[in-house]
Amino acid sequence: MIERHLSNKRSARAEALRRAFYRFRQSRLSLIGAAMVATVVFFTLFGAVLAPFPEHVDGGVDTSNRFSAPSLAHPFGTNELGQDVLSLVMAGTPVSVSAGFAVVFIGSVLGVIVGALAGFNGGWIDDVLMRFSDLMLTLPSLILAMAVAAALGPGFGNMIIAIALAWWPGYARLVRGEVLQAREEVYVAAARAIGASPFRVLFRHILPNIVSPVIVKMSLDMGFAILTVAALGFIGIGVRPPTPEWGTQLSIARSYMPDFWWTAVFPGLAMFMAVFGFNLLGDGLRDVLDPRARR
Amino acid sequence: MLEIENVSRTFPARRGLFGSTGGVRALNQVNLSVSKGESLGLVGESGSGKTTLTRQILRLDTPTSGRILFEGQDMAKLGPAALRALRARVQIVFQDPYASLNPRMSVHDIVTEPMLIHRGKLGLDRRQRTDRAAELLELVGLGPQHLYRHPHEFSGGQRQRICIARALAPGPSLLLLDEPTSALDVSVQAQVLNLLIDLQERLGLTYFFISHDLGVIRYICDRVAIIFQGEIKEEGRTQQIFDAPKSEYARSLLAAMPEVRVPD
Amino acid sequence: MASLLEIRDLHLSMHSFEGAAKVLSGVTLSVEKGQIWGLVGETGCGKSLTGLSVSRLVRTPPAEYTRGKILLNGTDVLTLDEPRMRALRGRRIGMIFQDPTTNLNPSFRISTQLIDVALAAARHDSKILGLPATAGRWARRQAARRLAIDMLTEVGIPDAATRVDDYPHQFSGGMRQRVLIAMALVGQPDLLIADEPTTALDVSVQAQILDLLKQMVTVHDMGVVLITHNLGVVAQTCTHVAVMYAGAIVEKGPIRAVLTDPAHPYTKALMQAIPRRDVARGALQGLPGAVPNLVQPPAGCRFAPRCILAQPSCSKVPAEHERAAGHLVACPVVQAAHHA
Amino acid sequence: MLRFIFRRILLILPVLFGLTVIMFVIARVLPGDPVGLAAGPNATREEIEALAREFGLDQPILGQYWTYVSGLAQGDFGTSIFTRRPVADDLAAYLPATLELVFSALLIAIVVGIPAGLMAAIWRNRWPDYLSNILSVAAISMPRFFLGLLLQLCFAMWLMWLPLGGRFPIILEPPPGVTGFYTIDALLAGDMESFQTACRYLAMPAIAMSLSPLATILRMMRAATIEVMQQDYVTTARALGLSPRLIVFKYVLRNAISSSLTLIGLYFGWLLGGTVLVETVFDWPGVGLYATSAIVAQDFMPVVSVALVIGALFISVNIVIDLLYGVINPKVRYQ
Amino acid sequence: MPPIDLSTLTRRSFLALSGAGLAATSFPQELFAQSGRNILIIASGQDIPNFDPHTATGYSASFFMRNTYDPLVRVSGNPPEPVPALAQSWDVSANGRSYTFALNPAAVFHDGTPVTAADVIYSYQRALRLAKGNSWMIRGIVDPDQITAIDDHTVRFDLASPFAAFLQVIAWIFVVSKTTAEANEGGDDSATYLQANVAGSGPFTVRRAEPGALYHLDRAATAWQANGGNLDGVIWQIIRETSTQRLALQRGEVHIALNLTSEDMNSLESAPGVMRVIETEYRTFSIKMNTEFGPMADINMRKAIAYAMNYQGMLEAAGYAELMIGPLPSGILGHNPALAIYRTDLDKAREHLAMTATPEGGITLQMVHVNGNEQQRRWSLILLDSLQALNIQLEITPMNWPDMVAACQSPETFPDLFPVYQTANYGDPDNIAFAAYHSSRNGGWQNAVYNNPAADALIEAGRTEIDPARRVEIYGELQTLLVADCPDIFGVLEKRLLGMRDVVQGFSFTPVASNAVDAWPLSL
Repeated sequence: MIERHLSNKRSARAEALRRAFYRFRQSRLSLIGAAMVATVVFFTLFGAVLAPFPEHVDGGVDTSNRFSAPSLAHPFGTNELGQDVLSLVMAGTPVSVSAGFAVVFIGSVLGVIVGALAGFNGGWIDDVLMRFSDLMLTLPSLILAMAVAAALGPGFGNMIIAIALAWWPGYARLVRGEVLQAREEVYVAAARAIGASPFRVLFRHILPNIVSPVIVKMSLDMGFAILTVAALGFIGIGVRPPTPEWGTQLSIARSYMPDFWWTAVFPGLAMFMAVFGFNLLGDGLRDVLDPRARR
Repeated sequence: MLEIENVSRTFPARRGLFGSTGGVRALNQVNLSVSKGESLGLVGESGSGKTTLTRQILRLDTPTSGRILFEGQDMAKLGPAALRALRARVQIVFQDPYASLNPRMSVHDIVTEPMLIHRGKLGLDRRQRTDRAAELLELVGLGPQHLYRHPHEFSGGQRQRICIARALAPGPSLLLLDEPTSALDVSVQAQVLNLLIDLQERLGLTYFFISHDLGVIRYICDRVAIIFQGEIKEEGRTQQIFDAPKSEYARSLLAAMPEVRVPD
Repeated sequence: MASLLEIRDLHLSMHSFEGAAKVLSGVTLSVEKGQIWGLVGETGCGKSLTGLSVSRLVRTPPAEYTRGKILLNGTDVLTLDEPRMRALRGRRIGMIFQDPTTNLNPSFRISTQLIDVALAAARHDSKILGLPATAGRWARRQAARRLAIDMLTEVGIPDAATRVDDYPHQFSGGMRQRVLIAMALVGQPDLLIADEPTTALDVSVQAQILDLLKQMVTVHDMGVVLITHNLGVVAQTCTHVAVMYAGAIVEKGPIRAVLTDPAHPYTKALMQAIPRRDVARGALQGLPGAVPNLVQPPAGCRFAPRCILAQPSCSKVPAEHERAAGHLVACPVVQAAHHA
Repeated sequence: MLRFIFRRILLILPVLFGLTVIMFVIARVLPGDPVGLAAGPNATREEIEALAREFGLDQPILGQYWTYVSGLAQGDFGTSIFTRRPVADDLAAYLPATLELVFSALLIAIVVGIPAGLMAAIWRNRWPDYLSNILSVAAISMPRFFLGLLLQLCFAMWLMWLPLGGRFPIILEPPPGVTGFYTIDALLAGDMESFQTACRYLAMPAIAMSLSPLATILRMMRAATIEVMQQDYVTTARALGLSPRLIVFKYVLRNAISSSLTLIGLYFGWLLGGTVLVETVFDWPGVGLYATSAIVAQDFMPVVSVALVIGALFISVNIVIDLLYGVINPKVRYQ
Repeated sequence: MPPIDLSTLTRRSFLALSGAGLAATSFPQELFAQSGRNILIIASGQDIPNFDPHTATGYSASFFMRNTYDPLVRVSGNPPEPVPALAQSWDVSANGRSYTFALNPAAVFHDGTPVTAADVIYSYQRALRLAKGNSWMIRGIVDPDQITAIDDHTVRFDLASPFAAFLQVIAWIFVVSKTTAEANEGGDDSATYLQANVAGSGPFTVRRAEPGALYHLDRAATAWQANGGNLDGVIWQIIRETSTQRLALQRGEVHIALNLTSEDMNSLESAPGVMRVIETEYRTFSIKMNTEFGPMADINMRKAIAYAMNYQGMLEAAGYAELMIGPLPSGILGHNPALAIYRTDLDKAREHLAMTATPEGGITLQMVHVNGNEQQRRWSLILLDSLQALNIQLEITPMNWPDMVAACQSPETFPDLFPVYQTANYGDPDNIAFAAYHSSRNGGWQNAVYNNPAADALIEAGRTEIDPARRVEIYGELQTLLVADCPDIFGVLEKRLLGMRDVVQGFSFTPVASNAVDAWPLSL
């Protein structure tokens, strides 16, 4: 009997997956987004390895070959130190993507904890936590991130901390709202009526049902996190050299426009394409996971 | 079995952004008692306090004054452990079968959850719980083939059966039925009502049945209480109230009841 | 003279990713002035779509009318273009929907909404405002406002002259449904389609609204199609009833005839499922099985799979037969029994 | 209504208080040596200590905070250690520039975004909708600074149609200051030439900033319109013979705009906080640049003050939005 | 790719513009014509946050002071020589300790009052009292109590010891109006007043100040100086991006661009209407090493790194520059062009590395550089690249300047490698030698840690010696000593790169603070 149950279980899962995939496939744009994200993920994993001039990624220079225009040897040209721009752009992918992901991950974990605590407990805990996150939302996040990043000094980890610090309140608000809403759901009342502990109600009944909007927000936020990482790099408060990072590359290359436009345009395009991909994918995911918000 | 003594519930005034609303007296000195094995119907229109009363009985909310005794115990005085034990004895079926099942959980998880929570009392292991869930599904007219489906794969009537199976899982003696059929079509309603009658006979359950549909109440309940604006207007044997209502409100309510009878 | 409304063999398909669902298949109904037709059936049987089809409010696509006609005063509305259709809506056909809280625009005063409907109707028939067609804009507005107040008074809104400038949320549910009735009647329609107008209301308010509807039919000399799932409401209000199952009318006729002598097995099952006064505890009869999948409906009688009387002859599309004057039943088995 | 406004304004105070605390804490976390920098490379230790005394930086942190807050209460934003100018003066010089930029960007976003969103909703699932969808996702994905650079590359460097950056030709006197917005001041002075000039300088930065809010407003407007069009009252209006034009432009528009309004309020804050990048690209003399240079110099008074002023502006604009919301949505007004 | 031909582009776009009717107020040339005034526009990346001549620092402030205030003497020419300013002539006593200046009787402040000896004494005393800004140049040399007014227009300085570069440094001590300053004393020695107001006698006054954007100077009505150009005013416009400065120069929106890179200079080579000034200046760039703490305290490690550095790459990345030969800038008094110095030699580098505690490398060194300084970033990367040959990792941290200054306070916080530009404020070897290698400067950014009593002695001897020949000997010894000690990687002498419209006339290059443009002699 158990075996039969299990096969039912599997086929039900597969069916749900098929349905989700069908809905996702409905939108050609989200497929394009998924393909772009797949490319980005590919370069995240292998970008540094596949770079035609890996030594340039590690900070190697070739000062006799500065500012050569795009050619077969250097499809994206070379920069002010003779480094291959294509290699730097490729190797910049893991930096931006992992930084973006770390920001979104830390921000969402913090935000979910705060939002769930606030929404589920209500009362003064809610008041204190939400007033605080409202305050954080009122602060200009980029300036906050800049101030914190400048305070902590340059570096990958510091940059992520600085951005994530300004990132969580959005999740806290979202999660709190969703928790408040879910708390009023009949199935939550039902769970309480069968004697489920608050812990169980929160983790078994409320949180699983608000995962979708959080995942949707995460996928949409990935793009914005990548943008913010690049923005800090652009302002000059980012990673340490020689870490190849798109925003930093763009900020340096800015001085060489318009003559050596390739040094600026390609990192900028890479940034745009990555963010574009994540945003398209996020849109598609929203359609699949959060049909309420379906447009 | 269940005694409701002078229960009142007042919602305090709320200060909103644009001003404040006055306090609302949702329940006013409600007295009711349900004996073992009977079905008490509670009739009222929207906003009359029916749902507030169920929340008091389930201890999802606390009365402002008065007390509720279950099998002689004052529910307000129960500690957390005792309250949990009590939750196994008093179960509820909600109005909207579409909203009262967690969409993320399979039927198996939904039906076994009460057994998991009350495993100390029920003493069922994992396998036994699954088997018991299958039994319960058969009891309510579904089958083990439904165990690993999710709620969205079921029709309204089937969902309400799942809700009933869940309510039965911890072995309750009192079932609160909060308009369990008002979201269903008549043909399905009839099936669910018959299932409820059948279960009552087989399991010796006590029903506290809430509805705005007088026909349904008349069909299923031994006694009826009519609630209006938080107050019990009339209470008595079903037959007696439908034949000779005493209060003005009950009379007007019965008069407005859309009965299927051949027009003159 | 043509009937006020005559629906002939209406077929409607709804396209979705699962395929084309045949949601209406051969609906035939005719409504005269002064009649209140109750259209009953369970969820998904196509009653609302039938009502919306009369006003051509079903989006095409995804919907598609594959066969049939809807004649309003002799004109087939399915052949009309959108502007000409618009001339009928509000003016010839009034509509009321289920939920009075969502059917009024919360952002506008009652007066604005009523006046706009009156002005729209008056564009096609200036007599509605009691003004010559050449009347100025301001005069028309004033007249429309007066008309709005009159209509509100007529549907029983006390102090209509002042309440007309209130917003919807300042009214109770019953009052809002009265406002919606006033709005539907402002263009003096010949036909009123009321789609579950009382489902969201309490029993006592429901009775008042139904009384009002009955009253309006006599005052305004209209035909009404009252869509509901509640046979009690039909019994209380209607002169005629049509019972729908899975996109087709299975039985229809004068209310008395159908209620005293329900012939179709589905009508019978429906009536046996209602906990009436004389039903003993435990004696209700539920209807086993489920509504068929309309993408691939059973050939012939769609009720056959659930029917206790089902016979091989049910595999053909059942034809209607007249059981008594105006009492039509679409069931070959019953027909055979009747004639036998 | 008045009571509501009053209460909302009173509510700003604790928020501002909270903001000062947060910013002060962050400012004090900053390592480094602002005083050492301000004192110059050749300063002796005694001079640095004297300077620290001068700015009260030798006091305990609570004392510093108290000094700052009591100054704020009198409209004194403190003094920049680096420029030694009162921060209030600096803000008065930079804030109008930033606000002019933000309002222009928002204006573009609203004027283009709302009709475009409406159109996309009306032509839902047809090519104008698809086009606007892909363009708006692209616009949201475009880094503002990269867009700014591309605009600069195209219109200032190659085509030379527009100035590279700045706010006004430096050899001309800007129009007499009334509002601090050059465009409005020029109009007030009746100086069309200055107005044109100011617009030319404003064009690229404002467009670079407006793109993302434009796209978001467009999408929001589209979604809201579609949602409103599916409301029961729209069906009723159609069923009673109202013309589509009346339904869309009267009944739908107002309801759809009211749901987009909140977004516009949020975007105002986002734009204000995000001017840094565009100001950097276009050398726009606003608070973003000011804050950046202060952050680099670890001159925390200006940073705290900029954050505070932006926060306060953000709250104020959202109060105004709430009031507008009440005007549009009577339900809110009467509750 | 060939650089874009801007002349044709301009023409084409002009055609497009006139067609579109957009040309109005498009280009500044027209605006200049409109205003009918000769206003020189200088593009610079640096703001002028402080007007006070006795506390302000930075080249932007120097520009401001030079044009709104007067010193006793100015320096001019190449090599720079003292020329009369407020002082129309001066006498030096034989022992080199007493200087007597005769003030120009024509000199007046902007309010019309004449410049007197009392103003000079007040100004020097105030500069030393405040002890900020440029006062370090005369600290310990000028005793505030040993300045005497012989009469209203004669003033005498009695120095504590002879100082060879005295006339060179006093070009940077400006004279404020004593009456105006005292009238606005304000309890802080006029600091608040003078920070935002001018009380000088210079050829220009402030017309408009928009912090962070521009400073507009007008020719003073009282301008008394001789040999002036035709300028009615000068605008110091702040343009942070170098490429923007260059484009503005090409478009004729500015007359002088101060912060151009070598790449900018290359693309300006054939730009019509643009002159390029590429001149050697006493500006050294070197990378300081932490001689007191950490692995760099080992002289062999320092030498290993000095040998490993890719000097050719450094030069290529620098553009218009030459490699330094030893610690002093080439061409300055006493510089030894034949000095034996470090050049890239990996064998020697490994040899020295083998003598350290970590003969196989495998260590990570810390290097900081100024955040946003492009040249320093490039050189850091080149060093990183060079050190890979020694199996040494370099961790580069871009830091904000205040953090870097803070890090200089002790050897423990000072990074292993620290790049420093030193610009000569006066054309004398003492400037670089004292500022960069004297132990009294420890804790400051110019010489955070290096201290060697032998070097100190030589530096002190050099600055108090008047005889040039003897000084050449002393500085020769100092150079040998410093190369042997290897406290720095001696980097490059960057050329001064200025871009200028060809309408600017009367410009002559002086290799000290040439970016603090002296506008008075210029014409348009």
